[in-house]
Amino acid sequence: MLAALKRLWHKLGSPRWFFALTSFWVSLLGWAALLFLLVGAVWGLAFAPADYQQGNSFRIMYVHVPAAMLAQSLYIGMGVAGFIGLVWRMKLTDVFIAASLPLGMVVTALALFSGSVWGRPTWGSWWEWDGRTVSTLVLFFLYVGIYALREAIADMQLRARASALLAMVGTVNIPIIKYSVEWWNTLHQPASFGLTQKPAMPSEMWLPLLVMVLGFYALAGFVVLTRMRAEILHREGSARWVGEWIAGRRAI
Amino acid sequence: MFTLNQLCCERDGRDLFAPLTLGVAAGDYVELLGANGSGKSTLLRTLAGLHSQFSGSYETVPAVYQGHRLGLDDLLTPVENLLWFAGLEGATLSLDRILDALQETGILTEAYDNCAAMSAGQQRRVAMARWMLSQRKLWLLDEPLTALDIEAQAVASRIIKEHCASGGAVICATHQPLDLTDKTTLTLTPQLAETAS
Amino acid sequence: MFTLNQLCCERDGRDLFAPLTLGVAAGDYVELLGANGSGKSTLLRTLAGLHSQFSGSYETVPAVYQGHRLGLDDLLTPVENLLWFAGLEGATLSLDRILDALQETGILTEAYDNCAAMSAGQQRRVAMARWMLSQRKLWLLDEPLTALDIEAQAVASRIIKEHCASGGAVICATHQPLDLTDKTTLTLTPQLAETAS
Amino acid sequence: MIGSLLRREWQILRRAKGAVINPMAFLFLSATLFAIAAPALVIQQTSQGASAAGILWTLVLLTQLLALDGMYRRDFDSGLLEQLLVTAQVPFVAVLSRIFMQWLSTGFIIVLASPLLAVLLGLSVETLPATAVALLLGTPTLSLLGSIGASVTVGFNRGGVILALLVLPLFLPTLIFGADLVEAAQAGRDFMPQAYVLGLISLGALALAPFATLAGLKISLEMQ
Amino acid sequence: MIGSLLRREWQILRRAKGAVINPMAFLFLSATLFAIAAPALVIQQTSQGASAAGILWTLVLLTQLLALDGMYRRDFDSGLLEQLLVTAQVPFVAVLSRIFMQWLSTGFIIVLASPLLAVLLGLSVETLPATAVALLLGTPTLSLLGSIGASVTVGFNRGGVILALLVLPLFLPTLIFGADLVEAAQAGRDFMPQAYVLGLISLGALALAPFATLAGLKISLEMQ
Ligand code: HEM
Ligand SMILES: Nc1ncnc2c1ncn2[C@@H]1O[C@H](COP(=O)(O)OP(=O)(O)OP(=O)(O)O)[C@@H](O)[C@H]1O
Ligand SMILES: Nc1ncnc2c1ncn2[C@@H]1O[C@H](COP(=O)(O)OP(=O)(O)OP(=O)(O)O)[C@@H](O)[C@H]1O
Ligand SMILES: [Mg+2]
Ligand SMILES: [Mg+2]
Repeated sequence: MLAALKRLWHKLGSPRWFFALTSFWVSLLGWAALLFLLVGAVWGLAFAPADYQQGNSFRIMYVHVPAAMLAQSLYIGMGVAGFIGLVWRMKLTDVFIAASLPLGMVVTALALFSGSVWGRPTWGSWWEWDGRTVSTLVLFFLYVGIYALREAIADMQLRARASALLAMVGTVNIPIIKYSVEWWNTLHQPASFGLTQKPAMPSEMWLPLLVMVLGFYALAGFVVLTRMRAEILHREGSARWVGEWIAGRRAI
Repeated sequence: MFTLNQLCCERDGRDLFAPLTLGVAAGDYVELLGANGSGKSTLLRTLAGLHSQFSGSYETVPAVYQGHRLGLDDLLTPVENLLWFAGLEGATLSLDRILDALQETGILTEAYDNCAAMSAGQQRRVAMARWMLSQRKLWLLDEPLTALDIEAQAVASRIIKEHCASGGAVICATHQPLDLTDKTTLTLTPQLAETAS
Repeated sequence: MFTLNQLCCERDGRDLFAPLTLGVAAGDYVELLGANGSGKSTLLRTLAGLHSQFSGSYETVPAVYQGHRLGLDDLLTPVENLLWFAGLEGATLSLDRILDALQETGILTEAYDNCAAMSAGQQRRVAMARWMLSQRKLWLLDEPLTALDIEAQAVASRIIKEHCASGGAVICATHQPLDLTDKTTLTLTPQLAETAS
Repeated sequence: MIGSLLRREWQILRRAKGAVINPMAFLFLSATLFAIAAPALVIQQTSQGASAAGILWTLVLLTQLLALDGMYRRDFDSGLLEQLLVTAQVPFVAVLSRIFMQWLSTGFIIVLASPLLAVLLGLSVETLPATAVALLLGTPTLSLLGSIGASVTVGFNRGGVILALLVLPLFLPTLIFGADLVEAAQAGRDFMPQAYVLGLISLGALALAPFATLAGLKISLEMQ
Repeated sequence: MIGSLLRREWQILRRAKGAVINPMAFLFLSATLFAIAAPALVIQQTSQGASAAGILWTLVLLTQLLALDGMYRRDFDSGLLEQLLVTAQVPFVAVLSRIFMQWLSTGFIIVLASPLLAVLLGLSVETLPATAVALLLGTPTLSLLGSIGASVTVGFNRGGVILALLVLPLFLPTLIFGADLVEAAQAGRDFMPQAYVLGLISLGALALAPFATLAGLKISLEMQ
């Protein structure tokens, strides 16, 4: 039993095994993303009823909320990967971090951007200092910090260790940061925008949102897996199985 | 004192030298030779625990490590530096022993000067005193003769000889053979062919 | 090439060595000897214009100076470093000449690697290429054999010999005599008595 | 061993005299800059006690940041850091004593200087004890978490700014609760909850930082 | 010669990619900290346009300061600086090109980022051009005068804080006129006088800084 677990663990550390396993998942996630995003977009943009207060501008929600959720999930994913990488010295975790870091940055930027575009009609300004906005902004800085760190280290193995360490430390801090920022917000500002309390949305509004969220996550899975696979091919370029795989692709 | 088992250090994923297998016992002096860039410094750093990219394995005991950079604090005097090192090792040293060591390496007159105000060779002499004062048996020395004048080079050889005679072991990377009769040489050679499978 | 006239370098107001008087002409190779801390590095820095505490006087021409620290940029490749140096001197170099020089010092294969990823000796070899590519006649070298392997030490001697033969002059502080037959040695000795007046 | 480690730090502090005076001087200088650049803030606003606390804490953060950059650099460049890792019986303790001394030469000094600074920024005299408490509980976190960032960036060319990027987000909770504590005191409210939180964060940082710092230093040393 | 000097600086900038992103990131980060620590300032006060300009300029100063610390350090430690002084036909030009590149990688980037930053701090959209002009005319002074301080302190252990002490007072006039320019623009007043003064100060700094920097570097190099 223990031995079997150990073998599985070992397998997980093998890029080759991972590569073979994911070839199915990549296409599944790709198609799922396409489906969900299409359905969600059409439903949300064309069929969901307009908000009685905000009119049509609320439809930014279908991008904003999934982006904001994904931004946090990806960072936590990186932190977990960092922890595993540091403790068990698994190569794949750094591949994961390398693959999800740019996506995380882009998605966080998207959340910030869509939020401030939304803020223009609803708040009357591009930017307000509020708990959610600040913690997203700080999340963006955490991403940028790790990015800058990775850029600064040439050696692959050391880059992996350093970014794993900081992703981990950052993740430990995320709940603290989130909590404190929200606390600060309630103290300093009346919750004027109702970001925290769930609006009693009709289901025609939130169902498409759910589909969009699923679509964003599927897309993220697709992008991350694809990037990971490319990175594995790159890093394992001299290994025999890579050559065989490429030859196999050529043959088709 | 230490054993290497098919040890091969790596930099950026590149194997530096043909795998080494070696056992070093108390009393041995090993001279580590090899062309520039053959991996001598990297091997010593690996044994010191400062480099973790390698294949194969090794076993070793806590060691004194002397790299290209000396590790003296500019703002402290030699005596203070040596006291600090002793503290780090968990030992306590009497001032007398420290001054004796500084005398032996010929730097006693500067014992209470700041290390910043010393020439390259004078700082090296302080570092030599550090090896002598350590309780550790294994010394890992990377080009210890650098910047030493003729007289101090002889002192270095003598110190190393005495250390080996008293049951220590020394591995010393150098391009300038030391004046010792009883030595093992270990030459690093590039890995002949990449193990392309 | 340069003349020293009762030159005596000082550190913290202390005279380092007995005053020197010397004239060096084109073609001369001067080996600068002396115990650790006798003031060799300080003398070379003075001639390079980097140290201004001295008594007496000297005259010199613009020189190549090679100190204990190499002055290569970690983030650049050898080729880029050498191009930069040439630019600094106001010269333009063809890539061919640079690659020739790197070949001669045995570091051609690393010509396009970052200098950060080089061993101590490999960096020294790049520095040697720099002397060769300079248009300046006078070379001030401080322990140029440091970290060089046997083969590279021979290269250094040869380069210096050729430079002297082609009308240059070299003054070289070292504890390891270079393999040159035609040399003047200049030994720094401590000032015997403080000129207490 | 701890004794000898602390003794060295102490000798260095004494010899590099600036180490103690400089952070303080920087703090006052930047407070002055602020007062000059945005006089309305310091003079009008803070007389209502609303934001002097925030300004104070921001300046403290920046002071720490500036001091952090040099935390391991000198030892790294001289090769002393590698000696520390190779030689120390318990590197953990060596790192901890370095962090402690860093705090002593910045955070603690800031605590001592805080009354003057607080008055300069327009906080009322009654809040001075609360300000000192807030700083005493909050600054250790800055040294501890800062040490992690400093250890990872010590080998870089332009460490300073990357260090800031890595570390300032981590300082955020301390900033918020610290500023809030002072403000609560200024407003006459109870500030014990904030004090507890600041203390807890410091304890958490204490548990995390030495190990993370060690890992960071090892990474930096392998870059050579 | 200038070509080869600038090329190296450019290569380094490109290779140390953080160099460009980092100052900007730091700027935004510290603005965030500010807004968090003293929300009243940024949210209420600056909607009246009184002090956002002051905050903006203070942050620019601090960013410059952080970047200055590394300006010569790397070259000093590697021995490249002594080569520069010994080898350069015209050391003056070499120093000037280094200062120019330092400005390009901080001041100029700040100018580019300023609209976003100004909006974040609550300056009105109409003042954005004035803000950019103020920064364009003011930041060269910061690089030039900062270079003097950096050259003198490069040999010190804990350069950062001493550097701040030396340099911040020199930044004062730029700070005052820069903040005033933006404020004038915000209030709809004429801001050309301030612009002229900022430009003049920069010119004065340009005349002074390269020589002073050279002298400072010589002093630092003699310390070895
Ligand atoms: C730049 C400004 C903004 C940022 C950074 C931001 C950030 C966030 C974040 C982090 C979330 C949480 C996602 C999750 O559940 O994990 C969120 C949710 C949400 N945001 Fe924003 N937001 C911004 C502006 C806005 C604006 C202007 C509106 C509309 C008035 C808005 C409406 C919402 C809604 C309705 C949710 C979902 C609430 C929930 O389910 O809890 N946001 N936003
Ligand atoms: N940075 C410094 N500050 C003050 N004094 C110094 C400094 N560097 C060296 N000295 C003193 O100047 C004297 C000469 O030093 P120098 O470096 O010139 O000697 P050297 O002949 O090059 O020695 P070595 O063979 O060890 O390189 C030494 O006695 C030393 O004490
Ligand atoms: N910091 C580094 N990063 C990446 N690669 C490096 C680094 N330092 C050295 N190398 C590479 O590792 C190899 C071995 O270097 P090492 O310093 O161990 O050689 P060495 O035998 O000590 O040489 P030397 O006699 O010149 O001191 C070199 O070929 C070099 O290219
Ligand atoms: Mg070596
Ligand atoms: Mg010398």
